[in-house]
Amino acid sequence: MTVHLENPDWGMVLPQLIVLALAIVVSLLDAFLPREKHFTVITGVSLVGFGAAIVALLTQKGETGETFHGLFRLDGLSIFMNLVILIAAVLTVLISASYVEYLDSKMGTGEFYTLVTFAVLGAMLTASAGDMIMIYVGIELSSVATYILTAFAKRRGTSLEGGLKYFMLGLFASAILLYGMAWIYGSTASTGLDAINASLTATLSGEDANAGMLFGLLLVIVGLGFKLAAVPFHFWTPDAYDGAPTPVTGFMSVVPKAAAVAAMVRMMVQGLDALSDDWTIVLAVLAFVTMLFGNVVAISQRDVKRMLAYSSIAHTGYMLAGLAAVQVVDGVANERSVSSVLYYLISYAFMNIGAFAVIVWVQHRGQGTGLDDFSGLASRSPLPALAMTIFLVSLMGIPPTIGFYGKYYVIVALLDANMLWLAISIVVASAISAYFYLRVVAVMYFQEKAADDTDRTVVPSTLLNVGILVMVVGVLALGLFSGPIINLANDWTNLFSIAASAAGQ
Amino acid sequence: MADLLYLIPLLPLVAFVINILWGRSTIRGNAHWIAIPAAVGSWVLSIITFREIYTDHHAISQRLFTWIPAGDFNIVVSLYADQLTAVMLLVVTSIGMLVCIYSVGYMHGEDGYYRFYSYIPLFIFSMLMLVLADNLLTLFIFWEAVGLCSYLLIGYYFRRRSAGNAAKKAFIVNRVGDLAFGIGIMLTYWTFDSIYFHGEDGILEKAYHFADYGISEGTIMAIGILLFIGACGKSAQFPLHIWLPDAMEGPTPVSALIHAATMVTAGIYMSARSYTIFIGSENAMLFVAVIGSITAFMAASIALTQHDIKKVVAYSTVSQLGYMAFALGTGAWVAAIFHLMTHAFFKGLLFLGSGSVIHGMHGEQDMRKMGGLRKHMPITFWTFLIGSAANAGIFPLAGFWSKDEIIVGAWVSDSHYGKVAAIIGLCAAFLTALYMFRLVFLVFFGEERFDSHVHPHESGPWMAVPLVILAVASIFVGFVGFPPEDGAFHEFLHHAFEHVHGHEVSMTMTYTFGIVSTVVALSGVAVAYITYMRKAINTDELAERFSGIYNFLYNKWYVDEFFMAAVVNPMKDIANFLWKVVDVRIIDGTVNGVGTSIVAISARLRRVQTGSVANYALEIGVGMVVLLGVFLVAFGNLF
Amino acid sequence: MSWELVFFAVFSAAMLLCGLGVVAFENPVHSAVALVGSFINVAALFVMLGAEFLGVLQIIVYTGAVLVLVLFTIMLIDPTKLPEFYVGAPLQRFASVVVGAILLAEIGVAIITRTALEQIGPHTEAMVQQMGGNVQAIGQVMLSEYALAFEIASLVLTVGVVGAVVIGLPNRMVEPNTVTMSLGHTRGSSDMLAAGPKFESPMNIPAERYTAPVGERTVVMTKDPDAYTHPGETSK
Amino acid sequence: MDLTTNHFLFVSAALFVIGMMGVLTRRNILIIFMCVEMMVAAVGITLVAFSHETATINGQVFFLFALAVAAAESAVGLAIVVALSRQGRAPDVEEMQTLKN
Repeated sequence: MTVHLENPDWGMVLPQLIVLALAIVVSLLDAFLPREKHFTVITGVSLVGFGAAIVALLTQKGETGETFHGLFRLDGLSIFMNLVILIAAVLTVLISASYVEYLDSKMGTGEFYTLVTFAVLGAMLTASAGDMIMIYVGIELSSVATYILTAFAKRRGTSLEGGLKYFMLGLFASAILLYGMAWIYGSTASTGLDAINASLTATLSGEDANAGMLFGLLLVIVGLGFKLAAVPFHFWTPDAYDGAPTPVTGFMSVVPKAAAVAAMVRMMVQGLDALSDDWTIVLAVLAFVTMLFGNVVAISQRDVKRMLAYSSIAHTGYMLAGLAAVQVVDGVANERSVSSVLYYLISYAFMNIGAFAVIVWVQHRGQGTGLDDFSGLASRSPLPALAMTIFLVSLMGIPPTIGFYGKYYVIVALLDANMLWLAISIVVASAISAYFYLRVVAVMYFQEKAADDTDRTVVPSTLLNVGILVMVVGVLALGLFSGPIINLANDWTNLFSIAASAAGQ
Repeated sequence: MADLLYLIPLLPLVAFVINILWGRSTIRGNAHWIAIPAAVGSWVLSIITFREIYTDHHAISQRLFTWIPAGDFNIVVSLYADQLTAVMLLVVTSIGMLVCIYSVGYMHGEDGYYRFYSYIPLFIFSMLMLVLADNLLTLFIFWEAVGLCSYLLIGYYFRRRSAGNAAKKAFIVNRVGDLAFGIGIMLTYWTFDSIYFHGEDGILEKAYHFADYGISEGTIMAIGILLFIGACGKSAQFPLHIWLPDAMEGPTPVSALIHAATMVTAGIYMSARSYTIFIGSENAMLFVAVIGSITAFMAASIALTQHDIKKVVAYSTVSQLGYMAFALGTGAWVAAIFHLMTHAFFKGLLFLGSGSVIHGMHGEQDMRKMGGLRKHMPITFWTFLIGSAANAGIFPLAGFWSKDEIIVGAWVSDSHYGKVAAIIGLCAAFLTALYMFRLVFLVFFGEERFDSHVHPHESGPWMAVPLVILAVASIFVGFVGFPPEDGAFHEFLHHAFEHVHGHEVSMTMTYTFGIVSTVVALSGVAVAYITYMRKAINTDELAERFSGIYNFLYNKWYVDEFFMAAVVNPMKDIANFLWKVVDVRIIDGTVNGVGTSIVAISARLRRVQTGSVANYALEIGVGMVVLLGVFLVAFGNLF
Repeated sequence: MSWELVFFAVFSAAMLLCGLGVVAFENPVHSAVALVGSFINVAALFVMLGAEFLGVLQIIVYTGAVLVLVLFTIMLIDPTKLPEFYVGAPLQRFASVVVGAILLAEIGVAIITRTALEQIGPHTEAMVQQMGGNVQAIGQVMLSEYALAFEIASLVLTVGVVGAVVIGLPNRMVEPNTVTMSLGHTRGSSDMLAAGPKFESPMNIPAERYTAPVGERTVVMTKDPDAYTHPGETSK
Repeated sequence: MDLTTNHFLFVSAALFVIGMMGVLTRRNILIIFMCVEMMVAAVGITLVAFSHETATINGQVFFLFALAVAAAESAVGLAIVVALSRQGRAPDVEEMQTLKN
């Protein structure tokens, strides 16, 4: 018996290697650099590192392949997902630098960026996974780092509380996910996604799935649904989002969610597409419940941060709806479904991190996150108010912002899949969401703030301002130029070609 | 140059963004230093584009990006510049640039100076995009955008109630036209399966060979009429012209740019752009011609009786737009565009000139309180005189060439209506000369009728220079159309109308009509001279004797009143009914009910989030168990 | 009835009983000891299934390392502050039992109706013996096929260590002359709570704010007493 | 009666449910950690049983990774408990109810 040690194709993992190197460099800098240089150097290094990873990623565009014995895959899906994750990472660095340095009990910059980088790395690896074990380990890497980030402002009781809730329920959900994966393994005798698919296709050959497979499938949906914050597995979301330092909230609303979406696509579309008749319905039902619940409960929130937490639950619903539109027939999936989810993710990254960035901006002025803290913002500082308006309008899904295009593509995908009812419920849910998004806008523009509670510029926020500007431009421009992005997203279908070519050999 | 086409609209857009963002806080009084370079840059680029199209004889198109790439309906945003567009580009950027410069003097010290210099570049951008659009949808979007700019600028003095009302009126009347236009676009897409103008499968080709595609002539007619109703709204054709005179509430430079030279010609441009649709249906052509000639005559007759200097010029604009429309309707496509171009210059000049008068008179607009201004503002007087003569069609100024060509074109056209239209055109030409010179004589000659404390003064160089430039242009721009029917302009533009088969016009006919229209125009001037300089005819007495006609004209043919009685009041009654009964009782009740119940549900549902981790875990567990139970039973082969 | 079945019955009964003990014992130390018992039996089951390496690992990692850590932590905590036994609401307990029973039934259904895959893999017992035993077999697969996952698992451990340091250590980042700033994170968002904090802050500091130059790294404090949950660091 | 994989699966399910009930009912954060570890161990039995049944080693490797991840998570969890005790708060989930609704 010989051991098969192949030399992996390091070029494929270059972006991930860069991010890993960044994590190591940042933690070393944290240890050896004088404290007063942390802010500039570590922030700069992080930006450069993530930028380099994006560049490395873009050179891979259009390539496919797998390495590390099929554990790591390079295909359209992984490239797009990694791009979204890295963009979200850059935006997070932009909005969190001054917050971490000066606000909220003064957190350690180096540790913060180390954890952010590890969370990003975990999400990226999940997106590139070709094996259930990789998905599990990657998603846990991203989750563990995010648990800690949530509790990062540990001297504030609410931060620790949010982190603890997220952590404990996360452990619970991980166990469920693991149980589901165990059952899938038991039904197919394999952990590799392509092998699972091949085995399932061979076993089923037109028959209905047996209870064992369904059991594993449903438990995996529960476990990943938790990471995605799908109703009824969303309970950690409002509390953790509320308690976490605001830049972390922006971060965790995108990166771990992107990781979970990637895992969902990998597991469902790539691994279990033989069962797609079953899971499309499960996901459609979850999507329906999620979008309505999130939007309805968001109405009664008085705290903007918490309101956005519920709104992010609702957005999970839209993404799940896009995923539910996959109908894999004879190995050909509805191309637009996953593309629409991918596009939605990138739009969501810009508009949601943007909205949190404005909250961070308000906090930089010594204000809180309640609705009252936003009253009269437009007269005091019109530009942040305008930016917030743009982000909220985009979250609402009104043209010409990027959010509109996101919903538009999801709805088109649903119509292609003959799921009119879900498309209609997206429209209805968006209409409900206007209620609470517009309330923030109304408060900013039409309410006056009590005179004694004036703003104070207490800390410099140049990088934050740059970040908000970038996101405003992104929200306004990426929608109009959605063509190239959707083309890039359409590449996801080449994830099937790897298995096909492997089978052909 | 083909690669730089996008820069033409981009420059004003950038200027708009800069001014709207930082205008109030930092730029303030220097806003024009952002807008003017942008306008000049666009102008220079337009000239380069024009040159390239002129030398190469082919259109330039630049594909920007795919806007919505969803399935079969995918919209590519691309810019397209052919000969017609090139002419429009030149007109828009030239007038836009001059108005930007002029407004530095005119708008000096106004509140919201930056606002003015944000909206004007925004308008220029939208207008440029409108003429560069290669499909109906993009055109429609920017059609609405220019409407929006117009709305914003009419309501510029938003503290004045009448300005707000005028803005609303313009918006609503335009809506009526846009409704028809929108239906027309949908019908176009439905019929031709395309919204692009050009190319093998474009609207123009398909409409020209409509019979080959199994499209009935009735459909073509319907599309043509719908599109032209849209054009009526924007280009102020009877009976949708009523908003344009009211739009004079806006600042005068705005009137010059938007409500005389560019935006109002968008309807003419759009009709010319989709000319094969009109060629396909004689009835649609007849419709256009009738509407156009009615407008030309009616507006000219109304202009005779108005006292407000801007109203006279505004009705003159409506009248000239009517000329363009009946030129379109009688198949004189090139002549229509030719008149569009010359009109832009001399009407821009007239508006800016009257703006200069108003500025010099400290805001007075009533001609009865002017007089003898010739001595006080010589530059304004001379330039205004040139503009008036051009408008009246006096040889050899710009207006003469284009107007003469329209009348000849109408006379020789195939349609029977053409000869009628030509005669109406001649009558309107007489009236034009009459009211234009009435204006000149009342304002610049005779005794000084203004109050003693008003001291008219000549405007500064910011305003005077554009006037002089436009005056020079008004003198010479007509010569690009010389010799008539065969000038450089026609040579250039007929490429854009390749499916048009021109009529041979004999030299004799050209000379005949040239002489006739000169005589008509001069007689109009003469009558004006006799009446208003010599006072040989007492106008008040005349008005009293023919009080019926006078009142009819003075009240603008009662079009507004007609709309009031026939449309607005019944609509109000219906709306009241709908509001009080249907809306408040039924719809509001339902909507509010749904709204309150959602809020109530929300308040209940939020209590699920108890804050206790144990509860959360239990809820997740219940969710899991239910999910498992339902789907294992539903999909598993258990039973 | 084979001896195997007897062993299985004994081990699994012990395991489940100990597991129930973990849930039921009032004293956390007792629970921890019961967990040790449960895990030892889990390890025995692993050995029965031919996974000797995992059996050993289960004992070393869990009973050896993690549980000792847990016990340390339990000892660290002031025993007077140990929480009550069960969550307050009886409904919660009742519902939990019902949910557990239904879940067990569902898993049972899944187990009974599943289709078993018989011995399709390469690692039959004979094959494993030929490779030199279970440890060799796992080692080969883990370090060749799953090398990347192995590396990532090490990263997860690294993050765990970093996290433990970040959260567990006292606030080393705070200079003694710094004023803590909190940004008005509300405690929940219900209207009732917006009026004030739910539980008293250890130091009863009124809502107040100072500004100070940033260069000297003394920052601002604001309205939320929630920030002062850690006495001793908040005074100037 | 022979010993089959299903026996192990049943036992594993029972342990999983017991662990879950602990998570749902106990207040002490440390006990909840222990219960989660018990759930993971239950999944381990399932994995190893399937590994045995199908004669593939992947299940055992999978559990190895799950073990490593669980160890890392327990470190974080214990650190959170320590941080709580530093603030003078008990490791009690019922006290963590300031964030709600």
